[in-house]
Amino acid sequence: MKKIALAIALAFAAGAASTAQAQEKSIRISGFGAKSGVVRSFGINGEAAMLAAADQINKAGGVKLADGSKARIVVDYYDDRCTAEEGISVIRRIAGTDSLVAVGPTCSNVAEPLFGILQKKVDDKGDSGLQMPVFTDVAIKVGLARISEWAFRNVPNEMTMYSSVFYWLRGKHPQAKTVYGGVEEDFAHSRATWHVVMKDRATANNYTLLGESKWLLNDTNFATQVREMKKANADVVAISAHPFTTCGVLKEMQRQGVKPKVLIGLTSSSSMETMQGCAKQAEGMIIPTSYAPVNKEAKAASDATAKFKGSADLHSMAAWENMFILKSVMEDMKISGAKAEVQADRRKIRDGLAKLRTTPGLLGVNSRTEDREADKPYLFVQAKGGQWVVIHNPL
Amino acid sequence: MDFYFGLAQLIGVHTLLGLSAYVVLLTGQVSLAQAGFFAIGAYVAAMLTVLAGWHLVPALGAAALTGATTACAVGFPALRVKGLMLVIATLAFGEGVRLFFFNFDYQIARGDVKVGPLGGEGFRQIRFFPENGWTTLEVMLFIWIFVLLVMALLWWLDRSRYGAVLRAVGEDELAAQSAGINLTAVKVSAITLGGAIAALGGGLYAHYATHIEHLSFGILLATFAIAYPIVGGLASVFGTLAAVLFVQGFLVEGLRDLGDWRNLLFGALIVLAMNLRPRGFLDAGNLRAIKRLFWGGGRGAP
Amino acid sequence: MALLELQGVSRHFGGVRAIDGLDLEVREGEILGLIGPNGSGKSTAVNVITGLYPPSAGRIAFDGRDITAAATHRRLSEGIARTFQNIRLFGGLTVWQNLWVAQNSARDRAARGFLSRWMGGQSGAREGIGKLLAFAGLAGREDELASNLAFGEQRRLEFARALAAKPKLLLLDEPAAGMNAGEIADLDERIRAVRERGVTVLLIEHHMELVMAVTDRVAVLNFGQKIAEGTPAQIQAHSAVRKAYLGGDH
Amino acid sequence: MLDLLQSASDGVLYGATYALIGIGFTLVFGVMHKINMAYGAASVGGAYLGLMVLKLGAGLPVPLVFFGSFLAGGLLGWMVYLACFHFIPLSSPLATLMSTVGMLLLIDEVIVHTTDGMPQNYPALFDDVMLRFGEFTLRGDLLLVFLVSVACMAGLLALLYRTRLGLATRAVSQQAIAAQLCGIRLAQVNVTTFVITGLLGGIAGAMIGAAVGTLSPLLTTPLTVKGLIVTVIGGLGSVPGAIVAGLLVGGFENVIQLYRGVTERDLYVMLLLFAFLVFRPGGLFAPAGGRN
Repeated sequence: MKKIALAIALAFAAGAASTAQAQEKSIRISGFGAKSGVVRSFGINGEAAMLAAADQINKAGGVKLADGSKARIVVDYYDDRCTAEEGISVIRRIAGTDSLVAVGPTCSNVAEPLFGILQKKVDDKGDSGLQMPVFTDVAIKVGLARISEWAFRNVPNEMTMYSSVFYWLRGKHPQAKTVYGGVEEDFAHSRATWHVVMKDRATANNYTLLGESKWLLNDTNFATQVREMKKANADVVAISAHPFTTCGVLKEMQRQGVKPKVLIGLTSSSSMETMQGCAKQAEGMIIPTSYAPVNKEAKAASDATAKFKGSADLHSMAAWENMFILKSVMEDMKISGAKAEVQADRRKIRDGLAKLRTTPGLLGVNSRTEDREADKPYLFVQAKGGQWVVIHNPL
Repeated sequence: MDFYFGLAQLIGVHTLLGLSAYVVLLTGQVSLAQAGFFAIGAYVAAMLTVLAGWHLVPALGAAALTGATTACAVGFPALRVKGLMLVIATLAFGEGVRLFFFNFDYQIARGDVKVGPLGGEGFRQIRFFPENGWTTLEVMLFIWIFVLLVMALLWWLDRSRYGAVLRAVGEDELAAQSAGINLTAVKVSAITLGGAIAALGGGLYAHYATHIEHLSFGILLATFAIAYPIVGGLASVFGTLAAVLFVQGFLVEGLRDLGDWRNLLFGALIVLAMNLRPRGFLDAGNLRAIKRLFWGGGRGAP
Repeated sequence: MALLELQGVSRHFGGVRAIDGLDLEVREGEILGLIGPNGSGKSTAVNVITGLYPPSAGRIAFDGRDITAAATHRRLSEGIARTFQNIRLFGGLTVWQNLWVAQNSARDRAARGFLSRWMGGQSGAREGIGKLLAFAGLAGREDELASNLAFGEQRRLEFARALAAKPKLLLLDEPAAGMNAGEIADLDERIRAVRERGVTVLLIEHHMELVMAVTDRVAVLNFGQKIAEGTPAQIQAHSAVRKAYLGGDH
Repeated sequence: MLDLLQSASDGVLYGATYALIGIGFTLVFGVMHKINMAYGAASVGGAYLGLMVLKLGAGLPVPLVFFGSFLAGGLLGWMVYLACFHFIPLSSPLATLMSTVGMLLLIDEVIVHTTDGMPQNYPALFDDVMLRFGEFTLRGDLLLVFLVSVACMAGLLALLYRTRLGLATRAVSQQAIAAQLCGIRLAQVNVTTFVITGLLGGIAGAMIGAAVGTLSPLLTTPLTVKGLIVTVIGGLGSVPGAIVAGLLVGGFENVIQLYRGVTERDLYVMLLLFAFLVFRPGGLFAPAGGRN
């Protein structure tokens, strides 16, 4: 027991030391998300993008504070293992440091409870929820920021994106009239995206819905579902699932010879994971995304992130954008940057974020909504020869 | 400081979960159903505070009662089997509960939003604590009042004849039967008590997390429930507490700054702990040593 | 008067008839020896009497009541206690606790309320257990874990545990196995002392000297059936018994 | 009717993977009376290690990947034995239960770290073959999985009943102490059992990888659960029982899915298990001796 006690003490001491190594004027931004488990790549890429963005800001002189001096941005990143409990512990831990704002989490199932422990309405004295601005980069399930006035998100608006996808398809494939859905039923994000977003947007664009097949996050046998899909013989098949089951379903579709005219995928599947798992079967799949290296700025961000051993995708580039948005908010709101003023600075950042109606983004201007969500420019990518290729850019 | 209070809340909730498995383990039964009772408690307590507007305390009471009733009803058929069969049977029950909540919708309109559990989307906005202005410290104290009450209850039970009988059944069922002990009654009572404690923990968890969904109550949680008393040792309730501190305080939070190493060490250290201390951190031997340390050579209770 | 009565009791395991139509009577206050070669069905008889195996056929009565279908723990509170051939103590419990958990007699149940019997501390039981400890020669060892006792002490503790239930009938399943001469003499005394207190004893034993010395009557089993019954002297002279033990040549 | 038949046959073929995992659980249980919770994870780990063959030489034939998985599975089986069983006294069943759970988490996390959690494409044989009988189809790759499982079972039974090693294993599983007195070295039999189940697990992992087409750490938990269910339904310690139960569970869940949907599927599998526990607690094939 003694040894363990010592180890615990050492571990905590190490934690304290790393947070205490403050340089001459610096401000802290904390990232958090999954860096373990099957969605580990989210955290790795998100952290790399934040570090790369901070590096770029610092090289350009840092953040200007209220007194006119400049401060460097220090980034730290916490792993929440994609669990609610750890997410809550991590945000409390971050709130206990001098960190001014938290960027995360990666998982929607962490974001829900996390936003739940934040204060619901600002200045509500009766609400003892945590008062810490959170600026989410990845967790994408629709409508989450509504939970708390301290929660902000810079994630693509799936409503707009899929609306546009189906609208675009109308013109591109006028003969396609029917839609069939496949949904990973037990995962918060994919489930909501099909039932709330895709279905609704498809019918709004005059598509006939022929049915839906459901499967679970860690299912491996999709024969029955694909058979249903085959029977429906729809022109468009929309799959709202993460890469692992997306690949499983695509492989089964190949076996059974299901070849819809158009294949649509879930936003988060437009990553390298799908290509690692089933590049051949994914060929031709169309996914709307809020990032692709289509312009100079976007390419530069991608290169900078690669230097920190992360890859650029719609998630990590949202983290990148967040850093620059936060920099300008901090300068506009004239934060003091002093350790004693942390809570006041956090409030300023929150108010600054709430006021924003537009923010600069890698693909162009992001607009921001009343309920603290973003409406980001997007483009459509298609799987071609193991790469995601931009096939339509509505900008 | 709030961070440590929050961590203490979580440790408290997990201690209740571990203690619920501890009671059942004393009778020699490995139950993976504790996550199921935990989930039942979480949903019942949350529905009572959010949908019915109850105060948390009676809601927790109702949760514990529901947990106990379910456990008692499950105990009779499940305890017909033992060993590995029981492990699988209880695992199946726990998964059954999870899948029930996966399919469970019960929403009512509250203003322009709907509240209540919604199948796979989970149950959002269980905000009894913040809405009533409880600080993190107050919530922590509230949770720990329950933890200490349960620990005291179990500590006292351990000194009662009932506690000795539980352990006797765990040692040798045949001999216990022949010594006049009604095995069914003892095992069912233990799992009922365990069900109540787990459901109490679940009720607190729901309000700690503010959002619950079926995926939070899976096999991993059930495994953690039995891991605490096994890693900590069955000699005393403090073993479970020690193991929760080790797992949640050290492996999860303490090692956070090790980054990637933390996750690798998690499994490896559990393997190592079981190799070094197969009977858990606190066994009868070092418990005596600790007693001697505190109370001098005198033997404790007669 | 018969305290325990077996009428035509059989117990089959698959095709094996471990006991087959056994009639046996244990009279109140006596010490009855039950002997027989290995595999003759002695231990099965004990397990059927205590309810661990339900009989395949036949009827068991205890103290005038039919207990054929009663559960094991019920039979104990009715007054049938036992020891095991291979000692089965609660090794992780202390000596004291081993005796404490076994206090399940009907008298104990009647004397104390449910809560005080189960939830009460150790003080209520102190006096009775003190006597048992003294009887088993384990006074002063009460805080020792049962698994840490020496072999002879474990035998004595198990004996005391059976007595903790205040039985009317005590079944001793080969209590002398593995004991030396001195320990067997002690055991002899202890069995007699128990009978003095009014407990009837059914002694299953291989050790003939002990059986012949301590019992009032002896019953002999072979191939699951009773082949002889009588006083020790009668049994010693019985030809069928000699044949069963020594083979056909004598 | 065709739907039913099709669902059932799809499921039964896929159930071969459950059967393979079930055999591993049941064998370890038969010999040591212990559960090896890390078995499913080690099997998937073996399949991952088999992929190294592809990394080393791109043009190598697919069966070599399977063979690599097979060997790696044996190695992992040995490692699991050393880390989780060798140094823990036999009298602490709870400790080995927990140590194997720890091992499960460790293997999962090692996989996650080396692959960043990304699904990995796993090669299959005959994955483009579909046998067609009118509307009715059978997956060629699953047929292969099925045949391999049957071959594994046959090989295993031959090993158990035709070799000295098998004799020793069976002796230990029935009467460990008596077997020791006859000069059988318990530790050696135990470690051999783990290596053999590990090799089998490597095959299972490879077949699962081939059947799914993708490897992911997400595979381990459902495989472990299904494997345990199959073990119980088949009868603890019974190898043929595990096979039949694997196929049964595979077919059953697919048929339920057809009629009740995926969200209720697993609920019915649990009910099936309960039904077995209540009405036939010994399982399909209760092993001789009526062990519990």
